[in-house]
Amino acid sequence: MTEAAIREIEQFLYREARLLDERRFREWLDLLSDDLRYTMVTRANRYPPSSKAIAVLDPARLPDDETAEEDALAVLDETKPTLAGRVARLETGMAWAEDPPSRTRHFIANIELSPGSSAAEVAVRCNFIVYKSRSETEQDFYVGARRDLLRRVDGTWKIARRKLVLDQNVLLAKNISIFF
Amino acid sequence: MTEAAIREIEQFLYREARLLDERRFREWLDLLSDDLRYTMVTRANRYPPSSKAIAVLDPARLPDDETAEEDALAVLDETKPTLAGRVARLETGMAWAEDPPSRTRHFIANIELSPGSSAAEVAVRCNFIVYKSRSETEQDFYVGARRDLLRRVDGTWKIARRKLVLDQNVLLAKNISIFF
Amino acid sequence: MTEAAIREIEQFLYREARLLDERRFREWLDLLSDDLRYTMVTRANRYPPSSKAIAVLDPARLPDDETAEEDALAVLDETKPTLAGRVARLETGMAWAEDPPSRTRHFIANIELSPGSSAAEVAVRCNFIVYKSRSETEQDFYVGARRDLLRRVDGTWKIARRKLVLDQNVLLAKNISIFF
Amino acid sequence: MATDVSQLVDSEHALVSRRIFIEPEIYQEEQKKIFARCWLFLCHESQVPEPGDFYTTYMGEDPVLVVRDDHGKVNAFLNVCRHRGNRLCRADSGNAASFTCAYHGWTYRNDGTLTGVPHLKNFYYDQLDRAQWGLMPVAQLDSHRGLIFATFDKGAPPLREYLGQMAWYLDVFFDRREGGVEVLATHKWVMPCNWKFPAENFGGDAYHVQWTHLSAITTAFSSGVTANPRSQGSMVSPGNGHLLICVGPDDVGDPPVPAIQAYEHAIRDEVRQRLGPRAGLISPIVGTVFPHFSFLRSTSRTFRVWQPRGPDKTEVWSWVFCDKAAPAEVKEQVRLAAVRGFSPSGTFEQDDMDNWQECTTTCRGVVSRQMALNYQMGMGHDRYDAGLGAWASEARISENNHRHFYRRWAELMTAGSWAELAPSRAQAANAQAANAQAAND
Amino acid sequence: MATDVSQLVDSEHALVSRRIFIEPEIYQEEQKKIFARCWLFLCHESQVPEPGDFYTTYMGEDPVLVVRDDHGKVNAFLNVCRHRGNRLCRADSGNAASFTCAYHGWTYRNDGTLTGVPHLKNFYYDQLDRAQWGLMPVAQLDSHRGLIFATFDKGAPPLREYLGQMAWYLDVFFDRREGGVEVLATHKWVMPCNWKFPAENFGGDAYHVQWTHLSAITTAFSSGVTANPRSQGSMVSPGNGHLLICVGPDDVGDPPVPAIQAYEHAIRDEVRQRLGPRAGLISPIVGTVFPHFSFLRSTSRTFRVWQPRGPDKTEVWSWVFCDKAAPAEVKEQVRLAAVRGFSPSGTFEQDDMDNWQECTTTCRGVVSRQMALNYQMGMGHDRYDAGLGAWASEARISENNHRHFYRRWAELMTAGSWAELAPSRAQAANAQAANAQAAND
Amino acid sequence: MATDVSQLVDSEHALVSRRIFIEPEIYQEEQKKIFARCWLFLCHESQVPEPGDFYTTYMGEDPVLVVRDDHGKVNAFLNVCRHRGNRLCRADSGNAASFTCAYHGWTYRNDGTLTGVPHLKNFYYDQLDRAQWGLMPVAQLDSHRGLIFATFDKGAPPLREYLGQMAWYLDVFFDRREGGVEVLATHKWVMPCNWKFPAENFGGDAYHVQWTHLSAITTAFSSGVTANPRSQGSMVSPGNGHLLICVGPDDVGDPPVPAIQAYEHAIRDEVRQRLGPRAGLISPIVGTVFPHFSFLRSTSRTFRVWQPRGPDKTEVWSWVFCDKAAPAEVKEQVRLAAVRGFSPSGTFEQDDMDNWQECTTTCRGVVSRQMALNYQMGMGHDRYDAGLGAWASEARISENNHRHFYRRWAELMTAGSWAELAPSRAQAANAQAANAQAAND
Ligand code: FES
Ligand code: FES
Ligand code: FES
Ligand SMILES: [Fe+3]
Ligand SMILES: [Fe+3]
Ligand SMILES: [Fe+3]
Repeated sequence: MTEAAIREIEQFLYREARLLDERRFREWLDLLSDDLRYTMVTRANRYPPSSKAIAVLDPARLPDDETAEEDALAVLDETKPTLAGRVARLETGMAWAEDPPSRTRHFIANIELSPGSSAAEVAVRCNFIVYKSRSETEQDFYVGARRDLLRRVDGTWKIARRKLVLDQNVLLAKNISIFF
Repeated sequence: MTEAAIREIEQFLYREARLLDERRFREWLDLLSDDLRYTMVTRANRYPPSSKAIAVLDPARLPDDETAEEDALAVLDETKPTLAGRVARLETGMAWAEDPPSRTRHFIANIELSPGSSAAEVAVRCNFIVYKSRSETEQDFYVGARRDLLRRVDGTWKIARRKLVLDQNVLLAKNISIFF
Repeated sequence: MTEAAIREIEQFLYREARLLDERRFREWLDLLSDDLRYTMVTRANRYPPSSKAIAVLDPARLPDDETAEEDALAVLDETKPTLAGRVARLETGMAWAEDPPSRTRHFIANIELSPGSSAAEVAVRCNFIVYKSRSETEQDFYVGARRDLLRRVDGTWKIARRKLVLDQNVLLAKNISIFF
Repeated sequence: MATDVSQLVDSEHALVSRRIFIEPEIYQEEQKKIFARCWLFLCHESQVPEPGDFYTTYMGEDPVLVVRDDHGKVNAFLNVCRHRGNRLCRADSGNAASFTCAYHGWTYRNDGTLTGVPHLKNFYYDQLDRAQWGLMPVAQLDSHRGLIFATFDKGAPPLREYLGQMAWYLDVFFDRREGGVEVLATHKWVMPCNWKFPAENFGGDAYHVQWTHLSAITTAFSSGVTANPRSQGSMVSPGNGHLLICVGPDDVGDPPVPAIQAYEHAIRDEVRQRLGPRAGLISPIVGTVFPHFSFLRSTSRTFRVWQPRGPDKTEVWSWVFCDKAAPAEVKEQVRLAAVRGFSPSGTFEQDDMDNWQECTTTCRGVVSRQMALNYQMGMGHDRYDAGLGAWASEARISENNHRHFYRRWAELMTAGSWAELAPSRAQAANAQAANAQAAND
Repeated sequence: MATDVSQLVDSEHALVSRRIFIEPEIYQEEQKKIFARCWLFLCHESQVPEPGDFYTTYMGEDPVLVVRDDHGKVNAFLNVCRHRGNRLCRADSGNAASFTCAYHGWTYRNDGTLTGVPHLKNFYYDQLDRAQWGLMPVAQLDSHRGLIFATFDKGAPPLREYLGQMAWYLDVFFDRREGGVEVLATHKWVMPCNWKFPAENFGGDAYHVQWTHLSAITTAFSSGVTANPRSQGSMVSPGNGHLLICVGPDDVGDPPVPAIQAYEHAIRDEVRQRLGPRAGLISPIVGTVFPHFSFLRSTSRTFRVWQPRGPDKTEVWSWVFCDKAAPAEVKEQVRLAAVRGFSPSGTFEQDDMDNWQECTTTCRGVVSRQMALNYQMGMGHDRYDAGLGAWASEARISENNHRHFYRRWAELMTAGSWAELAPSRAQAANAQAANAQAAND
Repeated sequence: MATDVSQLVDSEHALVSRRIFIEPEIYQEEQKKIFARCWLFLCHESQVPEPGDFYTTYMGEDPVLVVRDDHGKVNAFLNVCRHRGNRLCRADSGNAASFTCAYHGWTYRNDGTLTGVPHLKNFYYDQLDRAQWGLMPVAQLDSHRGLIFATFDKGAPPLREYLGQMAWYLDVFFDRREGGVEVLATHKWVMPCNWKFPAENFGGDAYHVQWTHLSAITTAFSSGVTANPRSQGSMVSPGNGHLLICVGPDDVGDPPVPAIQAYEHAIRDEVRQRLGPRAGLISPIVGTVFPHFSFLRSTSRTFRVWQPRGPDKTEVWSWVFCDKAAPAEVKEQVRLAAVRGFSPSGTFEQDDMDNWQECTTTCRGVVSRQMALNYQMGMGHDRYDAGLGAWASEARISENNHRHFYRRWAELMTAGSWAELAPSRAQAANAQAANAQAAND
């Protein structure tokens, strides 16, 4: 990919992150393509095939790899309509986990681009740290990797697929009341 | 803004951050414009107008927005002379909170540029994580957003305004003995 | 350094980081030059010469600076062969501290370039955060600065020197079972 | 423990001391008197279907390894090497013929037998009796409708007796179709609250739905059946501290997803048939098996354990389930409804967690801690219902289940053993008979 | 508690055991005997000026809601829902006619009355007496010069009696001009230290200024009045554990900011006039109302509460204040002086925190913990001064205030109730009279 | 403490209760009965070679300042200001004539004397006796072969008596060549485990090497001598809880680095000569001086203290050492072998830490905690060996050292003082004599 492409995508992602931190959720929804799938998975503790900690009884029972079981570990599995529903819920004034609202800060790092399946698409990898502060002294760090598929629609970028991998087994935060 | 402008500013900010991490405070002071205002605010917990957690009695008593009360939440409100005073204090050998010195590491992320009010100025947004390690086992993460106004003076950039928002209500670190 | 150079190096470093996070250690080893020296040091608590906390008895006993004692504080001091040995150990299926494997995420930030000692070399500074999650609820943040010397060999970059400074005195993680 | 627990639950006035939600000494006592004694849920059989399949979990704070042996028998052991106490198995799940401890290499077969001790002959002089040093099994293990439970207490009554009338209610969730259910997904996370708040909530708190979850209901994440003023139902306590929230047999509490609702409609008669006449009286939608196994059928379909981790910390281990016989598309929709409704990101669950956290943290104040909590809703308005095999509230919303829960909690905390509890169970049976009599009159 | 607290403070030799700064049992006992008993500062009236205005804070570790009702009366309640103990109000401050609990929707009016209980009729059968279940008010609430205090103990003496001679000293800070003061800014942060270290420091530690703060003084962040060898003054204890650091009436302790010093010069006569003749004898600049409300006039103008959060953790809740009648420019300079001097970034405060932290953490060692702390400076060189209405040190720097603080602490920790304390207060009064007599001779 | 410690170690059956690895009360008692009583390692003389050189460390959780005074004498003091308990010196090491406390500026000379008290005359009225308020020294300090030890207990036996027969074994590590050793590097890190697991491991756990470290051995990070079936050796306990893992005199346990092995070969005869005939009998390679000073010669060369930080937390303070007389290249290779083998990144050490952590955390469960640990390997197969001056196992691998360790631990935990321990030490001596007699027969 060209320099300019990386820079353009980078600025798009920074602005997107800022919309979330500024709680401009309706503007954020506008960046999502109508066919979006948006997932976040946690990660399993499994012995790799090489491990000598166990003697496997039935090799057929070994999962191919961690990602084979993604659905079973998804903590977010959303579409644009369900995300819009979450935004609407936040607007009711009764979404208690966000009232008063939490404070988030999104860090988008290690951005790498690769071509998408069509000229209008680009695949983007990045790592993320999302800091959340709430109430008087609560804080959480959500850390992981993200793979986006961006699509150029009418001269602007839309997010067509977002897959987040959260690098935890037991989620250490009490909830996921924010967007990534 | 052009690619080149972002890259130039980015490198300026990285170098600035490094001067702080290397405790080259006098060189850092040289990057500040004489009319600098430098602030850091913490954040309040307030019910938004939409909240159903309370029934407001007197709507006139609602703050316009969080930033309306910034002065009341500032934990740093400095000028170039007061920052120079802080540096001088560190040099006395009697600034106990920094003796032995703490170890800092500044992360400058999500840099976005927008034009300033004149051609010589540029407004820069970024997010920051500042890690502080001290003594044997103390550590703190200071996380938030920053808005800078940079001004080109005699061919070099100077920081004319810096406003830091620290994403905490009760500051979880025991002090702010470092620069941002 | 030119824009393009920074971008090229940046993408090289992001890809390198990703190889580590994806546990593609053999591919990672391929990025190392045969004469690599790879070190990580922790940091001492020392009174600076200006400190009034003590009256020095024998000025000759003062260390020149913290880096003068680097070897004495190194927690990693590796060559390409020893790193390859570490990778081989991980492959035995009996490296218990990594079985099941930990989850890492490398953040490479504040990248600055300067010329190396030859045209084929470039010196690169960056800051790093490496997040490690393991087992059910363990997590650690490794934070510090890194100085790399990259060398262009047969059209690709190789890492010829890597020096990591970890910003802690007592290492707060129980071990260093990962790569940086 | 110096604390006199009997004073902390005032059943007569339905007041409960807040000390039981925060004091470390009471928490430690709970570990011994509740968690080391009761039948605790381990996992579902569909999670260990084949020989060698294992699953690691906890009973209280004790790590436990559930594993199906070569002969197909499911066993559960302390997941602790008998030599120096190392954690034996560090994976969430998998398949193994044997497990080797990472410290000195003792090896245990998947039936718990200690099969390998390096240098047994030359350094142990063959004087270590391996038969004595196999993995420590739980005292009793049994399953009901695929739900595997175990207890550390040999003196505990058998599982069927422990469940009592609760068995039928579990069938409604886990055995309403041939083949029972299977697990579709797993969610684990940490909540900064005492474990009893979620346990009581799932067991009987229909009351909070209309306010805590109003935002999710109005934005169509749920049909909000218990918040619907036209719905029927009752808070039902089948005994031994087990609890259920029930709606009327014709109330619809399924997730508001067309595919799921169509499926439910299609299987309705089959299910009624299988569950028998009681299904025409009542429809349980949420519940808790004492002490900390809860399950949910409306809005989302999950069952979960509230793993205690200290007085103010709980890990939720939650699993999404579905009828095994359901079509794939329904299973996928059930999984999605759970992710979106009851999971760390659940539009329902996240607000619950915030409340339970604040119910717990405010107990830190020494004055607040003296303030008893109010569990008085519907006092005097519940009765034993023979048709339901349970005490039931007159109204569709009540706190009578909470009262049963804390009465049971207090009984266990003050009893020295299951044998000592027996009389009180007998009394309960008598009361039950008397009530049943009255109900029949 | 098994610990015999009376042995921990040796008043005769001015030695204090380090155990009281680190042991969890003693901390818990403090919560009951000190914080659940004494008058504690809540907030300033300028923070809740209008009907409906509320402010949330803590008394010890108990969350408290201060709110001005529709009729203008300020009340304070446990910020805890009476139903299941949820934290009622989660905002720092605001304005409300009523508060609704997020869990089940119980609603309380801003005077604490429980006004709304969903389904009171159909599910509570109108058997819940709402009058019994309003928010739990503090036992007593009163204010002095805009400073709102409350106590959880009905048996505590009235606020004026509790403050006693301290009242005039508070006036010097908070009522020296018509209109009193107003709050300009708020700073909250966490310190890893025991709360008593900052409380004793603000109450009587003029001694540390010349060394801890020398860096800030030499770089012009303060006039460093107490470090100035030409200054006058005395450590003053007006009784009941309250403490003040005072300089001479003509010493200047104001921040080294021209606008502030000009202002001080301009109002000097007016203030002297208002404060009366004692202002000609002494000028208090820092102090502590027992146990944990401190205030400061020199260098910066802040008052703060050292919120206890465990034996080795304290939250500072600090507010910047200024005469209401001061011009805007002076207010802004006062705010800036506080941010720069006494705040988490304060050039003074940051060095204090480092010391208090290390005073606390070194108590962890079992041997270090046996080492008594030395509070002997100026022993035998203080006397009751009738003009000051207080015990006062001869020298301008002394540790007599510390001794008064820990004597009071020990009295409260050993007394079963305020009634038991009464005799010792009577004795104090007698001693005071005797001393006064002696002073007049 | 209510806990009856004597029941926790069953020496007859070689079973140890897991409670001693997790319960806070037992940990606190250990601080008093073990750490405030035993001789504890401070640092090596090469770390404070010149007048004024200081080094800060801990004895248990007590911060300690080791400093060589102007006259060259090494002293050790609580690193705590006598005034208000502030931590005096905050650097890891350095050189100082005097130390000034950051709080009020009290100044102590490097021999502990309180030399400066600001305003001693005008504010203390010269009534503070500075001689009484110098830094608090340890009760006894002594060194052996450059290893500086101290104890807080005046009643403790002298260091040489405390070490007893262990002295020679220390010589093998620290005095095998003229000039002794010097420190090359320092590593400090936190382990989430109880301190006794590493202490027992270094003292006698040759058994784990063949499995825990097999990955490092097969990838050539070590010669893995104890895992080599052809090696000789014995687990050796010279008394008082001190422990050693020994190989045969001709086994090679050096790091697999040519420069080091060549060096070892070159000095072999010189070393044998210096160490005397016992070096022809046995070759100690790892060991622990009771309670928590361990050292290692094979694979890597480090000595370390397992600083206790709570029942489930330990800080490792580890130092790399080498013969002072070794060539620079050998020193560098020794440093590298330690970084790569035994350090936070050590290819050996990291797997140990994982095991010790899991041995500790599984103790949290109340049922697991009741399960006694097994220390039975080689019971009845060890004897007192006069040539070695120690109890020794017949086989080259055994758990007899562990048994000595916990027996000693239990003796100290139950004895009221060193005087009370004396008889048991006498008995030990008698037993030793008797055994020696038997060995000679
Ligand atoms: S601890 Fe498991 S084999 Fe030793
Ligand atoms: S807890 Fe407040 S309404 Fe139930
Ligand atoms: S605490 Fe050290 S001088 Fe006061
Ligand atoms: Fe709920
Ligand atoms: Fe101060
Ligand atoms: Fe080992």
